[in-house]
Parts: sequence; structure tokens; C-alpha cells
Amino acid sequence: MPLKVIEKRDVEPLIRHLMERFQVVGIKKKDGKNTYGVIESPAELRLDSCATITSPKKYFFPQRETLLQFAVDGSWEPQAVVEAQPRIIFGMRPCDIAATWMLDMAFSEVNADANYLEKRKRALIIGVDCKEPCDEYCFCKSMGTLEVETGYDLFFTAADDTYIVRTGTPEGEALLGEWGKAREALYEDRVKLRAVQREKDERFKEALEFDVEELPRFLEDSYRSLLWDVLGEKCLSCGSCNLVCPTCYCFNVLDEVKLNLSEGERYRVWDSCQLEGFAKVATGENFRERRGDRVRHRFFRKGKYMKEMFGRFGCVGCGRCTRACLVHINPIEVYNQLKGGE
Amino acid sequence: MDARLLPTVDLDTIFRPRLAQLLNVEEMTAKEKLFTFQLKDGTPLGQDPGQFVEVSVFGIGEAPISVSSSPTRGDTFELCVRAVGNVTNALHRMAPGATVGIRGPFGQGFPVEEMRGRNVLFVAGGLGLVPLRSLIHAVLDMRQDFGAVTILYGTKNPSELLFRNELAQWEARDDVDYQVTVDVADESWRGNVGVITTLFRGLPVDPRNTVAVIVGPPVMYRFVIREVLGKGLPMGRILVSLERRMKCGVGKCGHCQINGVYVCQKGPVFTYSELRNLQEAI
Amino acid sequence: MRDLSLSVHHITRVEGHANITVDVRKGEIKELKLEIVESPRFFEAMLRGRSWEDVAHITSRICGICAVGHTAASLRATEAAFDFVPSEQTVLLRKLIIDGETMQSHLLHVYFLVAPDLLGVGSVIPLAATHPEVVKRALRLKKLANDICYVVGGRAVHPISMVVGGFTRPPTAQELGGLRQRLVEAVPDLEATAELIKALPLPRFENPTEYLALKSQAEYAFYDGDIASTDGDVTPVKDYRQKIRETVVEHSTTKHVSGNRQSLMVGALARFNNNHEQLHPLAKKVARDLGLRAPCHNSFMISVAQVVEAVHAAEDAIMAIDELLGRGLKDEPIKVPVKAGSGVGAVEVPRGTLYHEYSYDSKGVISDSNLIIPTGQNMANIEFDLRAILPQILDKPKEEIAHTLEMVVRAYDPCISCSTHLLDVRFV
Amino acid sequence: MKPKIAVFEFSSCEGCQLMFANLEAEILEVLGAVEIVNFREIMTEKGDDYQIAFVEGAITQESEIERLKKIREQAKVLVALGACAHLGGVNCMKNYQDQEEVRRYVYKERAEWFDTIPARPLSAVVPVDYAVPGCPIDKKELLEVTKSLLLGKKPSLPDYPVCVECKMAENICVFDKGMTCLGPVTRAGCATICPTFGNKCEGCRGLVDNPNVNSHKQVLQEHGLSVQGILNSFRMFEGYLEVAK
Repeated sequence: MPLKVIEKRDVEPLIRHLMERFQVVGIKKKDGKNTYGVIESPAELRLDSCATITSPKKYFFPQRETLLQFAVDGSWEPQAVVEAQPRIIFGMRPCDIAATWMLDMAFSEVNADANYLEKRKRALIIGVDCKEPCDEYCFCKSMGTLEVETGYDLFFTAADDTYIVRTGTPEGEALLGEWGKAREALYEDRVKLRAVQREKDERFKEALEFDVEELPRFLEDSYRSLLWDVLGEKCLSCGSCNLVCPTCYCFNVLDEVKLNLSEGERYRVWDSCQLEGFAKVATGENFRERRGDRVRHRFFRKGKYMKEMFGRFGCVGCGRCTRACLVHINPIEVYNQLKGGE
Repeated sequence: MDARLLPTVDLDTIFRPRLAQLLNVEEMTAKEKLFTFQLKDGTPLGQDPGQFVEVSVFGIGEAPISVSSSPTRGDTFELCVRAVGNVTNALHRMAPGATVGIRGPFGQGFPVEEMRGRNVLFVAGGLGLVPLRSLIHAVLDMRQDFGAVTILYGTKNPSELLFRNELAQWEARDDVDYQVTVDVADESWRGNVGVITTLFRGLPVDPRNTVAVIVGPPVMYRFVIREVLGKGLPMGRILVSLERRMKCGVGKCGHCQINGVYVCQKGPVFTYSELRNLQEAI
Repeated sequence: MRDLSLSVHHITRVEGHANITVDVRKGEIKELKLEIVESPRFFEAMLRGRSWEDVAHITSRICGICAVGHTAASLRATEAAFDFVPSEQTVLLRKLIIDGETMQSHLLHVYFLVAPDLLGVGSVIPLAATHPEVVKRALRLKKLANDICYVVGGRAVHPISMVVGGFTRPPTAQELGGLRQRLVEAVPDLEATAELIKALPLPRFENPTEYLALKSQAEYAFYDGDIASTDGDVTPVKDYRQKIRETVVEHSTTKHVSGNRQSLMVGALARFNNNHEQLHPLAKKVARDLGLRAPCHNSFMISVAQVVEAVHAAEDAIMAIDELLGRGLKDEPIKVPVKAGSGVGAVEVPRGTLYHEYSYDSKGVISDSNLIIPTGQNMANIEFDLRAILPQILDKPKEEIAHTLEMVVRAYDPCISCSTHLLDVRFV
Repeated sequence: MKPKIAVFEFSSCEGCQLMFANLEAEILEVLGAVEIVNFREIMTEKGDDYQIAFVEGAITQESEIERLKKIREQAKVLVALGACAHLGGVNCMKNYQDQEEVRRYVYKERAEWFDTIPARPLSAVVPVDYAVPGCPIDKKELLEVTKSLLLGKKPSLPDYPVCVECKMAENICVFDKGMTCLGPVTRAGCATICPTFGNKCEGCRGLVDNPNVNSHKQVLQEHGLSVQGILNSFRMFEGYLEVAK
């Protein structure tokens, strides 16, 4: 795929151009923090900010999503509802691109999920490279998500007055082509890109005290560790860690009827395995009743189960769960402690 | 992932139920009723014994319910349901003619083909008979394909016994060893009293050629599995069916997960050797 | 000359519980009492030991119907105690949300509580079938009024974002712009409301009293001003105790509030009598059309004054929004200089002037408080009116007498939930 | 037959009843589905043949106990409406003071006229079937509960904390703004309205079924609340729960 170059001053016109045809979403300010939102004017888009509260997964897997419309008495065939619209996500970070890969796997394996996949396929992802770590909580380098090779249509890396743009798909290339202001990268641009990547790599430090490939084994060995009880004592079971996680995809399904009580809809809504009722069955049995067991389940999912299911870790090292945790449960510390307890 | 690699999918999604009509309702006990359904499009459900369906009572919700009937018995299917939650209570209020939604069948049922030619030891505790009945029927309908058939059934008290007519038929058959026990007897009870493991005393089990199929509440598994292991059965020939909160049925929502496994995909039927690596299973 | 013994229990379509007891012997009123049977809630006691940050959120819970007013009075009292002057944006937003509550409360009273009386039905519910256009209009207007409160305060009942020092989340220009458009479009509905009231036969009745309301040079006062009396005197808010006195009335063990006379009136009519010249143009026109002229001494005209004020509040809200949009909305950091001190806050709520007075220690913990609620101030005057009207209707059937007396009470739109912690109660 | 509904109130601000009237967009449809036979705040007629009673307010007087029991006898379904009915609400703040002194402080020499007992939720007096929590109640939840009752479905309260809805709404965490918040232990269902409008969660909907209160108290302490401050936070709406323990 060709390498292109865009002058930084041309980014605003590019966004304006894209806004004519697509809904453009990207990182915006909200009360001093960052969130992904629909861009109303190019000036809102913050390409240099990261550490959003939740991840852009909400554009493929919204907080609440209608799945079905039905008649309460079943008098007509229930109708599947799949909503999707063309959209550009401008400024997705490498960690979130890696997380999207994980969601792609989860929603296309075995039973393909049209509600996710339609939204996903109609979106173009324009990645933007990080320059430095968000804060002390992110550990993407240790999780191997500091660099991504695929999963984007275009990927911007800032270098002096330009963005050097990797094209990941023909759609991405076409997008630039029809805009017409991106130029082909020259030899100097390639050299510059490599230099920027090298500098970036140096600024990110390893957070884990071991090779992450060893993580599943450490977890397996510490299944009965007291650490889980200690964390369980602290954990508020508030679900925040799951809700801000870019790879969590558990959901609940509920019915809501209209006031006429004759028709209604079925929807799914984000859920969290840390909540007490998550594994409770109708007869009242709760299969993960202890807080510590629920904390363990989350770490095992991220560090072992998803790796076994999909071949990659469920954690991309974005640090969002730590930022959101009022009792300071931090995967870096948890994983390093597991190693120490070896 | 490169979006081009994503699968193309039918917009008629995995979440859309088929409509089914309630044909018959039969009261089993104070808490359980047996419902007979037929899909409105006229097709058979196509279940394997041991699989479950997601039943929609529209406006109330959806619940996973194991199929009680065997595919060897016609185009209708039966669900035996205890009224415990919103959906099951709504089902209990329904009369023949009502419409529900059905998704599925889902999950891995009992490996009937692998069981052929072997002795089968059924162990059912309480509601565990509900999924087990589908397999019992299938085995009895193909009786000549199997060796000795033993059915052990236990409930808390006599009033909780399900499928009473059928129990009597099994009891009457010469080619089935049927034994029943209750934890607590009442005046009318003439049979065995005690937990289900008391039926294992002196029970002849040929460890070389028997498959044990055990379905019951979580607490029962530990004790019964110990009994069958004591009889010398290998772990791979001990089958159980697990109850979990299978909310979506299609391996997405996460509620039924035990350790790294989605019960709705890999289960609900597991061999004991599979369960050994799943600490959360029983 | 007739005897009459009458007891109306739990007057309906008022907020709270009230009873009327009447005993007439040979045409002479032996006993006439309006009693409050709402259970006391002891807010002043509960406030002790609470932090300044929580006070407004607690006092808001005194009354669901004028929660915005209680919040505003509370914030003003705390800010007065801390010698803190809020920003102009904050004041404008507070005035705007008060406009919203004034509209919503007055419209609720006129459409839900008064109109059924005048249309001869027991509640607004049958009107949905007989007068659907009236009910739909009422709901439209009420929704608009509530939406002002939602946008500015987060909630109509117990606002969220109004706090000591400012707003935790000012509304966006887009939200305010949307409200402005709806307010402009609501003018025909407001005019139709005036027409509805005009068509309703209000009893003729004259019973002059002292009318008290906040008065300001700048505007028809709701948020700011001195205590003005139609008797001519003016008192600064901080000296409210000198103007409003509690007196023991002979026939009743209930303490009543009085000013210059035996009783006084606060609320829409009292404000109109004091401040009518400052009404916005459409409100002035509606007052003229409805025959409301100052000074008006007919308590049944309170409902008319409420319609006039609802129109005024809508006009005022548009002006407030224009000013806010003209200035541009800012996220203002909230910094409050906590210190020991006492302060009084008074605002005009739908039913009249509401006073909160607090004393704080140096950590901003409240040590003492006094709350004076409009309905409490009006109680004596309601009895005064009941006494005046009863002889005029004594020859009517008992049901009609009871109905008329109830109508007098309802005209005041009494909010008894509010007043129970203040007013004394006697149980029958 | 439309189910007959009645609305009653005890010690409260009547704001939750007002939320019925504030269902401006939906009220006409609701009136199509139910028959309101008793609603003193907005209607004169009084009917006693109701099946569903929505009851607002806490119990703070002996006389209220009897009235509530009568309502319970008549109603097939009794729904506690709002924090006062559900939890005791703000009324319970007075329970932590000397009851006699409280009366004297507010009513001075006429204190003895004011019958009062420690405030309590409805459930401390009669069995309550369902609750619509909150101070005030949330309109959407009121509608959901009403629809559930009409459908024969048990209305279910979320058993997860406000944090869940707050994260979905992508609010800045209240703690990150230098304030403290009861969201992590408070039952959700309010669409996290207070944090969304820049304030903190004050716990008006009560605690989740199994809150980790000890851990949360440490969080509050870490963010600068004194022991008294922590008690005050929990006692604003949830004081009765503490007594009950």
C-alpha cells in the first residue's frame, strides 16, 4: 500500500471535505477530558489528545442498541433491526485499533453478529499515531499494541509540518485520491517516518516485568492466589473497568414495550462481569458470587481466555480501567504481582 | 482487522426468533408445566437431545430453556418449565393458541452417536430430568442400539416428581432399570428415601462399556461424579449438562461463560474430562 | 337564621392536606378554621450540622412544587452569609429557571386545579375527553415550562445544577436557542389560556387586605428586591422579621402571620398589586383584557393574576435567554469563600415571598435556620376571606357553601407541604 | 377492564406525585390504559376500589401507620413512590437527633401538638411490592414500572450502581472533579442525572443489593471526607438503612 504525505495545514480542509459525505467522529474535549464524539466543525477535532473516557467501540457496539421489533401477542413476524450509517472515525489510536481487531473476532466468530458487523463495515478508520504515553497508566508497549500493521484504512503519523499517511486499504487510498491534495511520499519522508517511529518507541517504557507471552501461564498458576481475595475486598463492583474497556463486549438483552402495550422492541445494553447479578440464573443460583472471583474472571479474560479463543490478548494496555478505578486496581501492578508470586 | 476480511452476514440476524404456537399445556407439579409447541412455519425444531432454545415472551423477555422432547417424536417439541422468573411466569399464564418466539436450538447436545452400543446410566436430580428426558426418549426409541439402560431419579419430595406417567412406564419396562428416591418422604411414599447417591449402593455398573449421563443441581454433581468415578468409569464417559445464564445463546453476551468457555457454544453438555479444567464449572 | 356545621376533610386539588371547620349558630360564626393536617417534617432541625454544600439540596425537598424557589432562596441565604456575589450569568440563569417554575406552577394551578371547578368537573382527567384541545394545550405549555427547568437546572422537581456560587453545568447556547423558539411559538397558547380564563365565571368578591411582595427598581421582582407593602412601606429583606410578625389569633390556637393588619396576602395578586407597572407588554395587555386592575381586592382573581404572570414569565424568559445568548455562555469555575456568618435570602415563588435565613460556623456548617413559607403567610388571610364570604352565601345549600369555601382556599393555591414545618397544627 | 389506580401521600414534598402530572407527553396514553380513581392532588373524586396504589412519602406519625395499613388491605399491588416511601428519605435525618428536642427546636412552646415518631419507609410498616426509587422519581422509570404491572411482569430495579450509567454516558468521574459521590454504591436507574448535570450522586435511590460500603468509605476518606462527612452523605437519603442495621 502506498505511503502518502499531507501538509498539516491541509488537515482541516480534508476534514471539511470528509464531513460533506460522512459523519466524522473523533476525539473532542468534554469538561477538560476527552471523549469520542461527532465532529460538528473541524476545529473541534483534537488529533493530539488521547486517553478518552470510553473507547470508540460505541460506534460499532453502542451502549444501547435495538435488535428487534415485535408484536406483544406475536401477531406479526418479529423484525430484526440493524442500524448502520457511513462514518469515519478520525484519530483512532493504535491501542483502539488493536482492540477493534479483538471485537471483530468476537462478533464474527461462529455466529456473525450483523448489528456489529454492519456498523463496522460501513465505517472507515483513520488512525493517528501516538507521540508519547497518555500517562503512567497506559502500557501498550508491553501489550504489543504500540504499533499496528492493519485494521485501519489510513494511518497518520505526525512528522514536522506534515502527516505521513500509511494507506491500509483501497478504500483509504481512494478517499485520499478523490480529495486530491495528498502527495506521494518521497524517500526523505520514509526516512523521516522511521526516525519518528524510533523516537516514539523510545518514549514508551515497558511496564511489565516479563514477556507478555508468559502472562497466561502466570495467570494459570495463580488461579487460587490470595491476591484475588485482596482485590475482591477493595473492588466496588461498580463495573467501570468493563464499561471503559475497548475490548469488553458483554451485554444484557431486555424488552421494552410501548405505552399501547401491543408492540415493543428488544435491545441490548452494555453489561459488566463485575456486577453481582452477571452470572445469576433465574433460579437464583449465582455462579460467580464472590467479588474476588469476579475480579479474577476479568483478568483471566483479558490475559488468558481471549488469547486462547482468538490468539491475542484481550487487554491492549490502554489504561482506561485503571483511570476509572476508584480503588486503584491496576493491571500493571496485578500482572507484575502475579509474576512476583511465581 | 481489515474490514474486507469480515464475513458477510444476513441482515435477518441471529437475534430474530421464529414464531411458535402453543398447542398444549399440562400441569406437572405445583411449579412446573409441560408446554407443547409447534413452529408456525411448519418445520421441525431439529434439536439434538440436550440442546436448549431461547424462548421469547414478547414484551417480557427471553429465557434459555432446555428441550424436553426427543427429535425422534414428531414435529412438535416440548418444554418443561418451572415458574421462577418473569418469562417463565408469563409462560405459565399462557393458554393454548398463544404465540411465543423461539431461537435455536443452541449448544452441544448429548453425543448420541458415540453412545451407541454402550450401557447408559442416567442420573437425574430434580429439574435435571427435563433435559435428560430428551435423551431418555431418544435412547428408548432406539432401544436396540444400546446396552443396559439404568435410570436413577431423585427429588426433594414426592410432590416434585415430574412426568409421572412416564416414570410408571419406565418402571414397568423389563429393559430399563428404573430407581427413584426422595430426600424427604410423605405418608403416601413407599419407595426409597435418601439423597440420590444412596441408589448407588450395589448398583451394577460395567466400567468398560457404560456412559453415565448426569443432570441436576450443582451440589449433586460433586457427589454423583464421585460415585461413578468410584465405579471405575473413565472421565470421558461421564456426561453432565450445566445450567448457566445463556442470555444470547450465540456465544456473544458473556453471561454463561465459565472460565474460558461459553456454555452456550461448548455446552451445555460436557464430559467430566472437559470440566476438570474448568474450575468454575461445578 | 340558620345553623351550619361543616367540615371539609382533606381538601382536594391542593398540595398537602387541609381541613375547613365551620360552626354557625343562628347565622353567627362561632368557629371557622382552616387546619393543616400534614405531618410536620422538621427541616430546620434536620439542617443543623449539615454542610453549606448540602443545604439547598435538603431544603429543596420541602416542596416538590416550588423546589426551584426553595433552592434559589436557600442559595441566596447561604451566599448572603458568605458575603458572596454570584456572577451575572448565574443571576440570569436563576431568573430564567424561576420563570420556568412560575409558568409551570401557575399553569398547573389554572388548568389542573382551578379550571375543573369552573368547568364543573372533579378533575382535569374528564376534560381530556370533553375538552381535549384545552388539555393538550395545558400539557404543551406545562411541558415547555418544565423543559426550561430541565435545561437550566437538570430537573424540574429538585433541580440539580443550581448550587451555591453558580451552576455546575450551564446550559448550551443550542439548548437555550431551542427554548427561545418554543417560547415564541407558545404565545398563541398563552393567549388562548387567557381566553379560557376570561370565559370562566369568577365570583365577585371584595375583601381588601395588605399585599406584600418583593419590589425592585429594575423589573417585576421575582429574584431580587425589598419587601414592599400596598400600605406604602418598604423593608429591606434582611429585616424581614420586623415586617412579618407571628400573632396569636383568639379564635384559633394557630399562629398566623401578619404585617400592618390582622392578615396579609402574598403571591401573584400581591405582586400584581405592587408591581403591575413593570409587567412585560403582553402580560399588561392580558391583564387589561381580563379586567385585572390594581389594586384588586378579589382573592378569586389570584388565578387571573397567575395567568398574567405566566405570560410575563414567558416574555421574561425570552429576554433572559436573549441576554444570555448575547453575552455567550461560559463555564464559570465555582469558588465559594466559606466563612462564619448569617444571611437571609428571599425570592418570589409562585405562591409569594419565600424567606430562608441561615447561620453558619467558620467551616460552613449550619447551626441555625429559619424558613418562612408563602402559604404560611397567607393562612390568616384565607380565614379572613372565608369569614368575609360565608355570610354572603349562608342561604345556599350546604354542598354549595362547602364548594365555595373550598374554592376560596384553592384560589390561594396553598402549598401545605411547604408550610407544615412552620405553621402550627391542631388536630380535629 | 382498565386497572384502577390510586395515588396517596404521607410525609413528603409531593414532588413524586407531581412527576405523574409532569408526564406531559405520555399522560394521555397512560390515562387510556388505566383508570385513576383517587389522586387527591389533582382530583376531587375519591374512589376506594383501586387495585394498584402508588404511595408517596415516609411514615412519621402514628396516625399514618393506620392509614397505610388500610391502603395495604385494599391494594393488590402497593408501589412505594420515591425515596421517602422507599427508604424513608430526607425525613430520616431527624432520627439521628433527640426527637423531643427536635420538636422543641422547630415548634417551641407548641411542641406537644406535633405528634412525630422516627421516620421510616413504608416497608417498615407494611409489605411493599415494588418501589420506584429516587428523589424525585424518574419519569421513564415510573412509566416502565406502570407498563410492567400492566403486562404482568415483575418490575425489576437495576442491581448495579450509578457508575454503570455514568460511564455509558461518558461523564467525567465526579471524583476527578474534586468532589465525592455515592454513585459506586447507589442503585442505578436514574440515567445518572446528577453527575450528568455536573453534580454528585447523593444516593437518593438507595444502595445496590450488596454494596461494598467499607471499601467505598475508604474512597470517600481518601478524597477528603471526614467521618462525619461520610455519615452525613449516607444519611441524606439512606439514614434509615443504617438504623435498620
